[in-house]
Amino acid sequence: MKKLMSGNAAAGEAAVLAGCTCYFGYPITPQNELTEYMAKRVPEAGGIFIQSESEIAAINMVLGASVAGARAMTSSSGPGISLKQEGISYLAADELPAVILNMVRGGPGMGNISPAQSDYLQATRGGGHGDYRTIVLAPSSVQEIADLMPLAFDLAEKYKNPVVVLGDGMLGQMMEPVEFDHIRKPKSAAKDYILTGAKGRPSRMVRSLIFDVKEQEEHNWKLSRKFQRIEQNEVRYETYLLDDAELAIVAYGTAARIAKGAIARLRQEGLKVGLIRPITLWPFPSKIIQETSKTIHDFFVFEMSAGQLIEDVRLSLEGKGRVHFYGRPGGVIPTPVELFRIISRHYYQAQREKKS
Amino acid sequence: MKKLMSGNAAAGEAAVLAGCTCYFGYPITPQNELTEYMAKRVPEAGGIFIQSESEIAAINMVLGASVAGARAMTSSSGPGISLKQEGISYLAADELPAVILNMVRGGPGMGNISPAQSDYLQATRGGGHGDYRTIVLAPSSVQEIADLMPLAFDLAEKYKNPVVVLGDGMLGQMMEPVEFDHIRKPKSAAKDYILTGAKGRPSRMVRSLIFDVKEQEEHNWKLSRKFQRIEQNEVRYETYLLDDAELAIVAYGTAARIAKGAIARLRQEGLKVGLIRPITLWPFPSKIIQETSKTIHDFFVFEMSAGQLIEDVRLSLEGKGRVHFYGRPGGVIPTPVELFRIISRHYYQAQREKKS
Amino acid sequence: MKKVYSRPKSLKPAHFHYCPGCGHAIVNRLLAEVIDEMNLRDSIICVAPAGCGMLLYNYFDIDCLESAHGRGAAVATGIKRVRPDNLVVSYQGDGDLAAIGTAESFHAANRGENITIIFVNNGVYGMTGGQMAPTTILDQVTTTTPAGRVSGQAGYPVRMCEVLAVLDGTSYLERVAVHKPAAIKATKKALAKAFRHQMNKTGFSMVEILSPCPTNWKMDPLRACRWVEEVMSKQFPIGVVKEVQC
Amino acid sequence: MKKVYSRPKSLKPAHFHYCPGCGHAIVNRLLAEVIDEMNLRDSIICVAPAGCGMLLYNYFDIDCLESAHGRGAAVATGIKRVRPDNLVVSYQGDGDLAAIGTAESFHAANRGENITIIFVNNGVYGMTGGQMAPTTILDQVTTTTPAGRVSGQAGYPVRMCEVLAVLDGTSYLERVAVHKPAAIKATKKALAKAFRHQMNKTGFSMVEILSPCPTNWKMDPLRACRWVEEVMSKQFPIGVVKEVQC
Amino acid sequence: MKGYIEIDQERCKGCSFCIEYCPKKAIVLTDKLNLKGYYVAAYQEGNGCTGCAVCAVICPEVAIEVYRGGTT
Amino acid sequence: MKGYIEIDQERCKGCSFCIEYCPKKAIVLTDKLNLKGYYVAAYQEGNGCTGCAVCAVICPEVAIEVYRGGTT
Amino acid sequence: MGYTLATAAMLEGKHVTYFPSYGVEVRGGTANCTVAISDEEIASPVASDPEFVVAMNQPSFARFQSILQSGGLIFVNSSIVDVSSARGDIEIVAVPTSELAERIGTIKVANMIMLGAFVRLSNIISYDFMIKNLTDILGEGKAKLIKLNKEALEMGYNYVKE
Amino acid sequence: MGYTLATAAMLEGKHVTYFPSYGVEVRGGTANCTVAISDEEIASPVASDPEFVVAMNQPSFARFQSILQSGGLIFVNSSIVDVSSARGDIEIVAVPTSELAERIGTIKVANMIMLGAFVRLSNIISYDFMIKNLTDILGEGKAKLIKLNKEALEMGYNYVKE
Ligand SMILES: Cc1ncc(C[n+]2csc(CCOP(=O)(O)OP(=O)(O)O)c2C)c(N)n1
Ligand SMILES: Cc1ncc(C[n+]2csc(CCOP(=O)(O)OP(=O)(O)O)c2C)c(N)n1
Ligand code: SF4
Ligand code: SF4
Ligand code: SF4
Ligand code: SF4
Ligand code: SF4
Ligand code: SF4
Ligand SMILES: [Mg+2]
Ligand SMILES: [Mg+2]
Repeated sequence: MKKLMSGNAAAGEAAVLAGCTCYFGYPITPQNELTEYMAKRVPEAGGIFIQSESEIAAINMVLGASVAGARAMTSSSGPGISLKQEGISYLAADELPAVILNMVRGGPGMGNISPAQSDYLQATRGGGHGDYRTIVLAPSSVQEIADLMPLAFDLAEKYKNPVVVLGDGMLGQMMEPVEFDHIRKPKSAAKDYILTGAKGRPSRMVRSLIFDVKEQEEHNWKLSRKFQRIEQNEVRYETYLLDDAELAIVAYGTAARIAKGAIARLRQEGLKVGLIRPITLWPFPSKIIQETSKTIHDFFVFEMSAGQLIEDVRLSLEGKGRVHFYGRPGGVIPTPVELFRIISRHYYQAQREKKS
Repeated sequence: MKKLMSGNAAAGEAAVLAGCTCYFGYPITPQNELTEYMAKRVPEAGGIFIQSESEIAAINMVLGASVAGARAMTSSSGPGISLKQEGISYLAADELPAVILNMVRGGPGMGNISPAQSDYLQATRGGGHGDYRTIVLAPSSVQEIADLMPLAFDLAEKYKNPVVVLGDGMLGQMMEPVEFDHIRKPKSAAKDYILTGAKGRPSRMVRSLIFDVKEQEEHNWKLSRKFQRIEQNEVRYETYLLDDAELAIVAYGTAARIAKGAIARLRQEGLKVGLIRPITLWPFPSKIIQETSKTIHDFFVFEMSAGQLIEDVRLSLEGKGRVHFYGRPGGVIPTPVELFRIISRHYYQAQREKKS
Repeated sequence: MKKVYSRPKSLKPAHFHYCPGCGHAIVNRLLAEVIDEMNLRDSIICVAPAGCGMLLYNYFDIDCLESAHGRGAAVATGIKRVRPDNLVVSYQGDGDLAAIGTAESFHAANRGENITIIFVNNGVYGMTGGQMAPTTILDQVTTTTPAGRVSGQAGYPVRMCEVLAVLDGTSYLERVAVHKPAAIKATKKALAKAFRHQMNKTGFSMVEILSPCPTNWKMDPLRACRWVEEVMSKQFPIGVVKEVQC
Repeated sequence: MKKVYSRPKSLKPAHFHYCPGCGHAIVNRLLAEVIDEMNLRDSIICVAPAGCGMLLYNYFDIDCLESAHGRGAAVATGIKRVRPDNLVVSYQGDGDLAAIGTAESFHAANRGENITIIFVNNGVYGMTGGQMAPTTILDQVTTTTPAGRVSGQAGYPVRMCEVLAVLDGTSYLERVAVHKPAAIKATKKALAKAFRHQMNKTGFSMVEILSPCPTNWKMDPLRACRWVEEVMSKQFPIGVVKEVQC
Repeated sequence: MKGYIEIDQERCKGCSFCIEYCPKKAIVLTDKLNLKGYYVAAYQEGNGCTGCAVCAVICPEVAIEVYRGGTT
Repeated sequence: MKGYIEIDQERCKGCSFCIEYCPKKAIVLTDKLNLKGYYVAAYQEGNGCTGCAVCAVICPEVAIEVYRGGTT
Repeated sequence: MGYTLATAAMLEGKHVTYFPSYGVEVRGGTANCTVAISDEEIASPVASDPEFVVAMNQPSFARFQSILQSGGLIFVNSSIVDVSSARGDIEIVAVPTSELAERIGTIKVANMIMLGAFVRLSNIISYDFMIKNLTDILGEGKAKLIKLNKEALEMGYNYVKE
Repeated sequence: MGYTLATAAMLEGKHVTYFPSYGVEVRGGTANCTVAISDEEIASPVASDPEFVVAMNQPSFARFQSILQSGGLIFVNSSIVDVSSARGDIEIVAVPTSELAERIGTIKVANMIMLGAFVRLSNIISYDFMIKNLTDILGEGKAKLIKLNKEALEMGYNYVKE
């Protein structure tokens, strides 16, 4: 049965239903509703909620809970996520599962509390130190938040790697009808890497200090083989009205839903525009973009930042096809109408150039 | 007159000679010699040295000193740099000059203390939140460290932006002959943005909270116009034996010097191999790589990581030319001989393919 | 007739954004009065926090820096070391100073930095909507302690003055309040005294101010003031906690 | 003849990496003896720091996690909340616990987490080559205080037990040392007592251990022990600082 | 009259601190909404305001200015 | 003899704590270097070791094992 | 009121988004929210030019009449809102909700009264459906107040009959 | 000793790098360093297969004889190092530096003695140049010890004469 819920609350509810028993977080707008939801919901469900003294403490509590075998998560926004980078690097190095939710706001610095997509590079390139990647999931509706949270925990445990869910202030605070009936608790598979006290088995150590450079290098290659597996198996995306399209918008999250609004109008006017919506920002859906470039020449990157997603689109295209860009950083929520105007301009121009 | 000095000490001496009056840092190998050098040297020179309680405190002390008008710096490695990301984002947002030195070590996580280049993406993509960039300088010898530190401070003040100097454990700890005679104190230009007490002038505020999204967006575009100016004016690189080359190595820092060693051997055997060495990692020298791709088809990316620099090379080439890769993460210091072997293999293969 | 009370000169005309009955507003005004009376407008550099106090740079005609959340003591350290002759003041809330900023506050105090912290203790995270703060009282209901703060889960209210008093670098620590006229007058005196300590380089000074947050306490302004009197000041005793020779 | 002292079973055969006369080595051995005698091998989960103590997971046949520098108390909190029946111990140095880890240590203590911290206070950053620690004594020369620690610049040595004693969440805080046989025996007792406190869920327990670092003190091992006796224990008085009913 | 006050009603947020603490009950809360949407306080002539300034001391919004005394 | 000890000289790092504290002076520092490069301590027969184990209590390297007593 | 409207629309099977006023980090000021109701997917929950505006107090009226699309409807609580300053190209629906509410006996239902009026004139959602499913719409919490709320809805609905 | 050698080479105008042993974060173990001296730029300061090794104690001998290139020279402090386990394809220069040093009266100069021997047999740098510029090489600090050090250098130099 559907409920009208904010993205923040839905994320929390979905996490709990997916077996998340530990939430550690520190308040920051625009994700406070999640922390507050968990303060009530997690203890009800018999789990652990701690409002930590800082974001750094939170990510390290997550690490502790994870190494103890629990499904644990934290959430924050902009500045708070920057503070977690060391901890995320440790989680990746220790090969521990964890889910980190970032309801992105305008930045850099203090910025503001309005929705933005300017933490894309941080999330996809590993804002922390060393060779590692985090899986990055980008929902574009409250329902999709509820759908991706369980997936986030599953992937985190499957690959023993931190997973970032990248939302924004709008997705976090807006309410939409959402239902959770499909979410199942995970069948508890015994984890052979966690610390439980060494009773009846050899003792274990979880660490990322590897003085021997050869060993460390082997560890790095082991990780990067894992990342390659993830790139092969876990790419997710949505395509929308691509078949007959002459221009493909590439956008994720909130920007993608605005793009759909624009496409509706564009189609009314007979402009053949489609959409590629990455759902995993890392691994990035390069293949579909390459595929598409065989039939479509113009790619229109639309994001709520000064230009970050565009790097991955250019890396995917490698010169095949023309990349257009429209960005609105700083917490501005662009309207479908404005996007419609911009795109039609680019569209006709592209047509003219084809002619000549 | 030349002195035999470690890269860490040389960085400190050059900074002091370039007018750096404030050093705030927290110990971490492999950059401790710098902190220790500054503990003695800065007070001697009448400046301020504080061993802060943490890397976070250090970067924020730097921000305070910078807003008060001083040339200030901090240094760290891997995990410590991750912890500074929030502060660096604030420096960029507040448009304050600062120099951050990262003597990179093996990672992720605790990793080890051996030289690595695995913080490239963090440094060049802004590991912090929001739309910003930091200028990134990559020396490849102790002398070049001494040459780039003054430049780092000049660029930081010229563009009112944090500058990262990206070294590694080897550059930090090895000793080489170095001289400082060319370094001049900056002619103190009055700064109209610093806080000195509002005596005899309107009061000033330095802040990055901008609730009005339109204003925040304008601030973001202002910053990105600045970043474009930097991309136009501040690209620095070295080319080595490119003219007749049939294969171009792309490598920076320590990897670049090892590459030169390999090239010497390769040239002896008559293999026409040259080098493009980015000195600014951001702004990245894309132009010269594009130029080169007109005459050279094979680019060999060599870095002491699992593959980070390669992204910028691919972005520069946009499909023109073939990208080869050899990476050694984890603190391994590859030898010229080993690189020589790998490259000759790729070289001959490329030749054969051309034939056929 | 003579004007016996008029708006402090160091305040800009801007209207405060604070909620009705907010202690921050009173503290802002007192700070402005002290700046006027001690002629500090030209020498003071103020560090604003992340918190409801953050917009003070919109209200004060003085040099202001906005700090990252919790780092006020660290940036103030950087400023003061570079400009020892300026009066450097860091204005911070309880979450800012005693949660995320614990280490920075603690070590600036331990170094005996010649800075003054104005510590507005309202027992909650005001700006973010009323979550628990380190200073939240046991059983107090907040948005993150819906059943009241339970020590076993969420710990105990922290008395920062008493903690920092253990450190040799602190020179003046007093706890005051702004819930009634008498307390307000005492608060103003404490601010002036703290500034004198800084001018005499006696070390780290802090004035902790118990301050109503009617909005997040879900009380009308007058009830909030009564709560400060009857409940909060029991947990956080008013008075000088530490003072060295000035 | 009967063997009256043999190597603790909970120690692996590996040789210690510690320098000659290092207090860490003695603390490691005492911890192993207590683990054996209290039969904790199956239930203990130990958190190793960044610091010279970090490699203890190479020496102990128990479950160990390596923490990021300073975050021991936070990760231990995460572990203990998930596994309340395990004995969770965080082993930390003075830089780790009292500098970068200040906030995590402070708030774990204030929450009254049922964890035990073994706090090895050797007055310097050992692992990174002897820089100043928060616990470095005034005038003590380190690589970052070449002229000795000067309070005006670098602050004062921090007495962590006394600071944490102010917090209501702490249940047992004792300062001991490992520079002579008698002190070593007392240290062993203190560790056992702290573990009993944790088992009885009385709250946060910490044993601060004054520990020689001959290498960075630039002293031979015996002189280092004398320095603990004559200088260090004056600044950091030995004894129980706080204990609640167990 | 000994004194009087002026209230900047656009600054007033109706917290009624001044009303509570005025020894002369010379301030009242009105049902007038200002632009911010608050019911504002108003000075009450003739209750014998002494110009003691207690109201100004407690007013969070610095909305009150106080006048006192005879011919100075 | 009341007791005796065995020193694992490859563990010993020559800190000489045991030598300092042995009430019977039954341990001496030798000029023998072990593989780690330390001059190691050695047990001295016939100084009347009592098996008091003080040496073991202070040995940082857990290099000493102690034996004591008659026929138990 | 916005939440109730959105819930009603949801239960009626429409696409709906509810967007609260931003500014948890800004104190003071008045609250507001945006409700989007449609038969297709909703691209953006923020409205640059809404068809309808409901203003329960003066500041909201001042702020939001300006973004209303011309020809749009603005519902105002005429008990406390002075509409003299209104734009010419918009239609004003004045409902003295405060007074009406006092008649029922509690100011709390002012919103429901306005909602009743809104539902009638906007006809985005069905009034009958709303009345029928009021319990689900308001949720267990308010169950006991059903009668009261129904009364309020009707009052508003009827007030704008003619 | 490595530092002195590197300084000498630098003053002689050669390219030189000095790389200290890693492991500030690992306690115990013995110190070591790598010196590269060349007429061209030096690519890497680490030596995978050095031409010369100097081992002042047993552990260093054990560890570094293995990486010495075959035909290479290994200088050992024969006073304390047992070379019985040496590889067959390398040449051993045994200098009883400890004993020699004691003759001069201080163990401190053992390194200088070894350096004298090294300079002679390696002939990478000029002995005469070194003697001439000893003050600059050692730096003000050690100025007063010049005589002593010179003596030590000579002793080592002559010890390996034949
Ligand atoms: C790193 C970081 N984390 C969190 C926040 C969000 N935030 C802003 S203010 C604040 C706390 C405000 O509480 P307090 O310090 O008590 O000040 P008050 O508003 O109560 O006066 C928080 C958590 C932030 N801006 N930056
Ligand atoms: C974030 C971070 N900063 C710095 C370091 C480097 N580091 C490792 S251990 C250590 C301090 C060691 O001192 P202490 O905690 O006193 O332990 P000790 O070695 O003295 O026992 C430091 C600064 C690190 N590993 N991570
Ligand atoms: S929320 Fe509380 S602290 Fe913040 S302005 Fe309102 S009353 Fe003041
Ligand atoms: S450096 Fe000090 S603390 Fe570290 S192992 Fe050596 S003696 Fe022990
Ligand atoms: S000045 Fe005194 S008497 Fe007059 S209104 Fe204010 S409080 Fe009342
Ligand atoms: S105290 Fe100030 S704000 Fe409060 S009611 Fe009186 S005048 Fe208005
Ligand atoms: S057991 Fe006692 S007597 Fe025997 S060697 Fe050890 S310390 Fe000396
Ligand atoms: S105490 Fe242990 S390590 Fe030290 S000398 Fe004696 S045996 Fe050797
Ligand atoms: Mg507060
Ligand atoms: Mg220490």
